[in-house]
Amino acid sequence: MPSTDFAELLEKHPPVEESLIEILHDVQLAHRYLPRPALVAVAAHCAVPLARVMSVATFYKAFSLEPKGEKVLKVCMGTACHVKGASQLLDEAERLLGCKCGETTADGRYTLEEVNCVGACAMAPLVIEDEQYHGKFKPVDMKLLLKAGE
Amino acid sequence: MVSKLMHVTPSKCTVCRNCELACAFSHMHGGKPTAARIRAFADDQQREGHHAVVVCMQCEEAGCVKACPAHALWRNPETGAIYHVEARCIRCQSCVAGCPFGNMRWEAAMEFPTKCDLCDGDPVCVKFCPTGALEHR
Amino acid sequence: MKLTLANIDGYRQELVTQRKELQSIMVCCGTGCRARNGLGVAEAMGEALEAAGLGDEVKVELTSTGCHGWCEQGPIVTIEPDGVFYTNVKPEHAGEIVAGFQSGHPVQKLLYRDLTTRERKVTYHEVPFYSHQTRWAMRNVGRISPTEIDHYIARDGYKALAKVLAGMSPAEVVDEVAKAGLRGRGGGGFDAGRKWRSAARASGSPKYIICNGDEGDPGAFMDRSIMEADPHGVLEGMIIGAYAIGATQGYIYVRQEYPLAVKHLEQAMADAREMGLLGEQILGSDFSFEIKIARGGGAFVCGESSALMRSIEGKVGEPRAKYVHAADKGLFDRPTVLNNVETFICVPLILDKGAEHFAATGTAGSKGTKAFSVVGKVNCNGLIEVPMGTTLRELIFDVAGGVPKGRTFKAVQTGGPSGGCLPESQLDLAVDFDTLADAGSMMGSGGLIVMDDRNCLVDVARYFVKFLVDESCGKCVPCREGLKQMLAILSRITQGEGRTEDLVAIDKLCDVLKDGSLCALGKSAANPVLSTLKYFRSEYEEHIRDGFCRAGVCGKLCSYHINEKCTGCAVCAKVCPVTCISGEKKELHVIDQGPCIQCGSCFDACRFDAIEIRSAP
Amino acid sequence: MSEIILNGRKVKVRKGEFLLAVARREGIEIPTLCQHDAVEPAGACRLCLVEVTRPEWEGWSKLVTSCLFPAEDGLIVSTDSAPVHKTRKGILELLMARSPNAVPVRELARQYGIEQCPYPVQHDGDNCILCDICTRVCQNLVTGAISRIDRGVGKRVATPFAEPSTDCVGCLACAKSCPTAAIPYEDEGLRRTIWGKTFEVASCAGCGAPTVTAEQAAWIEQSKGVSREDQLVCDRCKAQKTAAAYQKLAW
Repeated sequence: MPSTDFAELLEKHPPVEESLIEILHDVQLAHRYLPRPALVAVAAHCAVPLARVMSVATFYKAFSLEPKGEKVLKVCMGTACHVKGASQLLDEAERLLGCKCGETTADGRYTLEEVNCVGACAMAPLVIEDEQYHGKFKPVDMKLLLKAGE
Repeated sequence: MVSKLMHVTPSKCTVCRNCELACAFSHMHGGKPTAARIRAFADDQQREGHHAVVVCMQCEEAGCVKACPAHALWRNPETGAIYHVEARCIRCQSCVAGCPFGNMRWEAAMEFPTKCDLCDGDPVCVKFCPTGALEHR
Repeated sequence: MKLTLANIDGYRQELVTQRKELQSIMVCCGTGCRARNGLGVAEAMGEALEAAGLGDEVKVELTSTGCHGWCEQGPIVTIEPDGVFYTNVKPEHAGEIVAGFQSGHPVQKLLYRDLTTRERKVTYHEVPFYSHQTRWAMRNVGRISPTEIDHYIARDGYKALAKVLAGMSPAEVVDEVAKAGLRGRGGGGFDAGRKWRSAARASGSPKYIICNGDEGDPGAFMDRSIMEADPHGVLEGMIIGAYAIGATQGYIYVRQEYPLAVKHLEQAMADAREMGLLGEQILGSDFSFEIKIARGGGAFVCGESSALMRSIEGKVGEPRAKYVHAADKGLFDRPTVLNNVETFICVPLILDKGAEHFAATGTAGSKGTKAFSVVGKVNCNGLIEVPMGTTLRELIFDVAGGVPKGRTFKAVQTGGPSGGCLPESQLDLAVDFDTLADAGSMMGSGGLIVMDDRNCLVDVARYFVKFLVDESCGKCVPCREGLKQMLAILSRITQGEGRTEDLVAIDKLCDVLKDGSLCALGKSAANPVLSTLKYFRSEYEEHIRDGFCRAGVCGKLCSYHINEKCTGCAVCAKVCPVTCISGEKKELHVIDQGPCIQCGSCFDACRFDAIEIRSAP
Repeated sequence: MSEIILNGRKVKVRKGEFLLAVARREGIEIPTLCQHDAVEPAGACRLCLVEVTRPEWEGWSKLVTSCLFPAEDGLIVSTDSAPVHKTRKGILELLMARSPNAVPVRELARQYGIEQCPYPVQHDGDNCILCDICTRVCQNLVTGAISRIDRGVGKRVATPFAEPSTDCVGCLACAKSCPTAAIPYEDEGLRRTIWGKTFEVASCAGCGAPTVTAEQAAWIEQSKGVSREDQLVCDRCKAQKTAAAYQKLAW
């Protein structure tokens, strides 16, 4: 990916360390992960060493250094979801997708993640496919959801 | 700077190396003259009065201080000596590289730089110099 | 148009007069209702209104609101000013709603049905979930469109700001907040007035004011609801705070998991700027103040104020020791005040109605109201705002309708990962900053997660420790290494490999965490474990001694069986994700233990008590 | 000048001075693993905990990290009370489980009477205790080639992508300030390898002895304004040159 792709994203932010996280958010939104040239470009733009960008990019869960699958399936692990059986949902998703939480399926279709509460606790337990929230989810619904995605 | 400085008079030096020994003993280097923070150099042709003693001049704008990234070199305003603070040192050797006169020494065995600290204002080397080639005034 | 101290009251009067004649059909488009097609409902309502061709004589406005905080009933449609309250609305209901609106006969089937009397309730004033509440922080939540600044202004918005700028000195504002007894609603409960006073007195400039909208506690979502539904309220509180302490720059730190909150806040800021309520010379006065939004990065520890400030600075969110207060050295080492969303939104109320009014509600040490997110095993999952000092029992049983499906209450977890689990015997405790702490828990930011007999408390303790292991920043030894060891021990117990001496080891680890950790995350990490050990010790012992999880949660310590009560309805077989339940229709069904994954779906689905939890074979 | 009571003794302090510095000046030993005078204190290892009490708040006492706690008039400080000892011991047990081979950890564990670690010990665990000295040194004082990656239990120190870093100048400051010798490096003659990157050490123009890496010399020149040529000669040869200059001056 040519670094010029990031020029537009970078321009919107003043070249100071304070912008670092905001820029990474923008890159993550645009590319769904943080490509390596972007990290290098951000370091140069904010005038901080690459190592510092790396520690920020790996500290915050919002950022990913690996490309994600076509769809991201998140199982909410908030407390309300947990007491209503979220871990069973995660087990079921792992079983059906054949990959562990945090991984991407071999065919690259799904990345399975857990999220620590999205604040929709009144609809617990919750599964989020890309931006779509599915509330009051049951283990048996997982099969249908994944089938609908095919 | 009102503090006293080291003065070397080469014509008086006999390369007896008492200064090196005194320094090495007083700075706990087990008396190894090679570890001394002061060095006497004999003239190539062994001509009397042509020898030289090299010791830190506690420069106003010191290369060692400039090069040190950790601010581990600090000048005592009373004695005018630049001290090396062990606890602040990160052992990167920048000071050794930074001193253009060779007065910042690297103690390889201890992985540590050493330098003349004017013995807190009363240099031992001066006291042991039999000819007055070294003066602190 | 630019508002000034001279014209704002007139402008508001005009709005109020205009809106008086107006009927508003309000569709909730908060995060929860969107998940259930709230946007589709809003669109269908628009079409239905157009199709109905209401004449000029009826003035109607269709608008969307932010989150009401009762998402499980969503999408919610309300009709103001009467307060007609429709729940579970689908796009196809739009025509009926408009017809009902025209005829004055509400659509019965969409009205909320009371849990006990089974009666339909027409307006939300009659619904117990709302009628028991005192909504101060959530005064505008669900009542206005968050993207219409005029809606906010018409409901006395920016009135307090005008009052402050027209006739109060910064010190007077601080005094008023102090007199109200406002304490930080984010969990710490620190006196806001005191914080403001120290920052006002601190030397150093510029000064900063930060709104903490990180809301990391899993199970709590009042701040999301407020930011989404009443963003101007948050802004107004911050602007007043900035004036009081002399700040020129503010930040709102919002979780990136809350994109709608960011959107609404951004819109609100742009509108406020446009009207002279934010930016240079606010309301024509000498006071100038700007706000920026900083998105969080998905790190629970950034809810901790010093970590949050590092995050705004573009750094890794590692906390610092707080021996020097943020009021003296906070963001960029400058004097800083940090309060959370719910605290800031109380500020305009205090300045508008007066400190005495605010302080008259609540308890001796905790003034005003508090929003709680009552979720889990209760009938009404949602946000409930009540006066401080309301008991847990009132909250869970009177307002939230108690535990569903006839199951029994087991515990309530309060205060998020820093809080604890309290049993039935503690339900008469009044909820405020101090009482719960004495019982081994804390009020925290107001999450109340209710659990019934199908929840395993050892598993819950393990859940919180696992959560904290994931979220620990890893800077200090007790938290990073201690939680790792704690998780190993608890996992062992839930897998049937627990040893009696494990409980002693847990106690010891809890001490190291409490006394040795750097920040509140580690210091309070022991609470969920200690409180479950204190109140539910027998459950730990049962796991260790008998290898049995009676709640049927720890998969290796339980098995599911069908007894003779089975009617052969086959509901269990339908919900089984691994299809391991078989049996002829109307005959006794059987669970094949081999493929069974102990998910418990069958147990929860069975209406005949025919499924039993026994120890693992 | 203010006064505190340190282990029962009245001690004069400057307001705001950190308790650890005061104690050390008074000859009182407080264990630390993450403290280095060259960098700001971090409060990460938690071993320097001491107990502070304020007489005016009766019965109030608290464990605080002495490396970060500013001295205040009237403060009563105890550097080795029972709670202090107990918590330090608890922390050391955790460190023993993580890095049983780290010499200072073992030494302190012995001092605090730990005979057997109560947790499963990672015998092959690395010596890094995440004290953060190396990254603070590199980030704040040198070029920022290394940083802490990830968070929580997965936290570790590395160069970007765990590859040889373009920022690293091979000064070895990280490895040499590490209290547990957890950063491996090779430094033999004119070759030096650290963080997967091999450097050539410039040889002295006079005698061929190793001096500093060309990368470090360039960095010192650029950031500190010290000429590169002076750096690439060993101290002995530089001294000899100085001697020659003296001799020339004298005649």
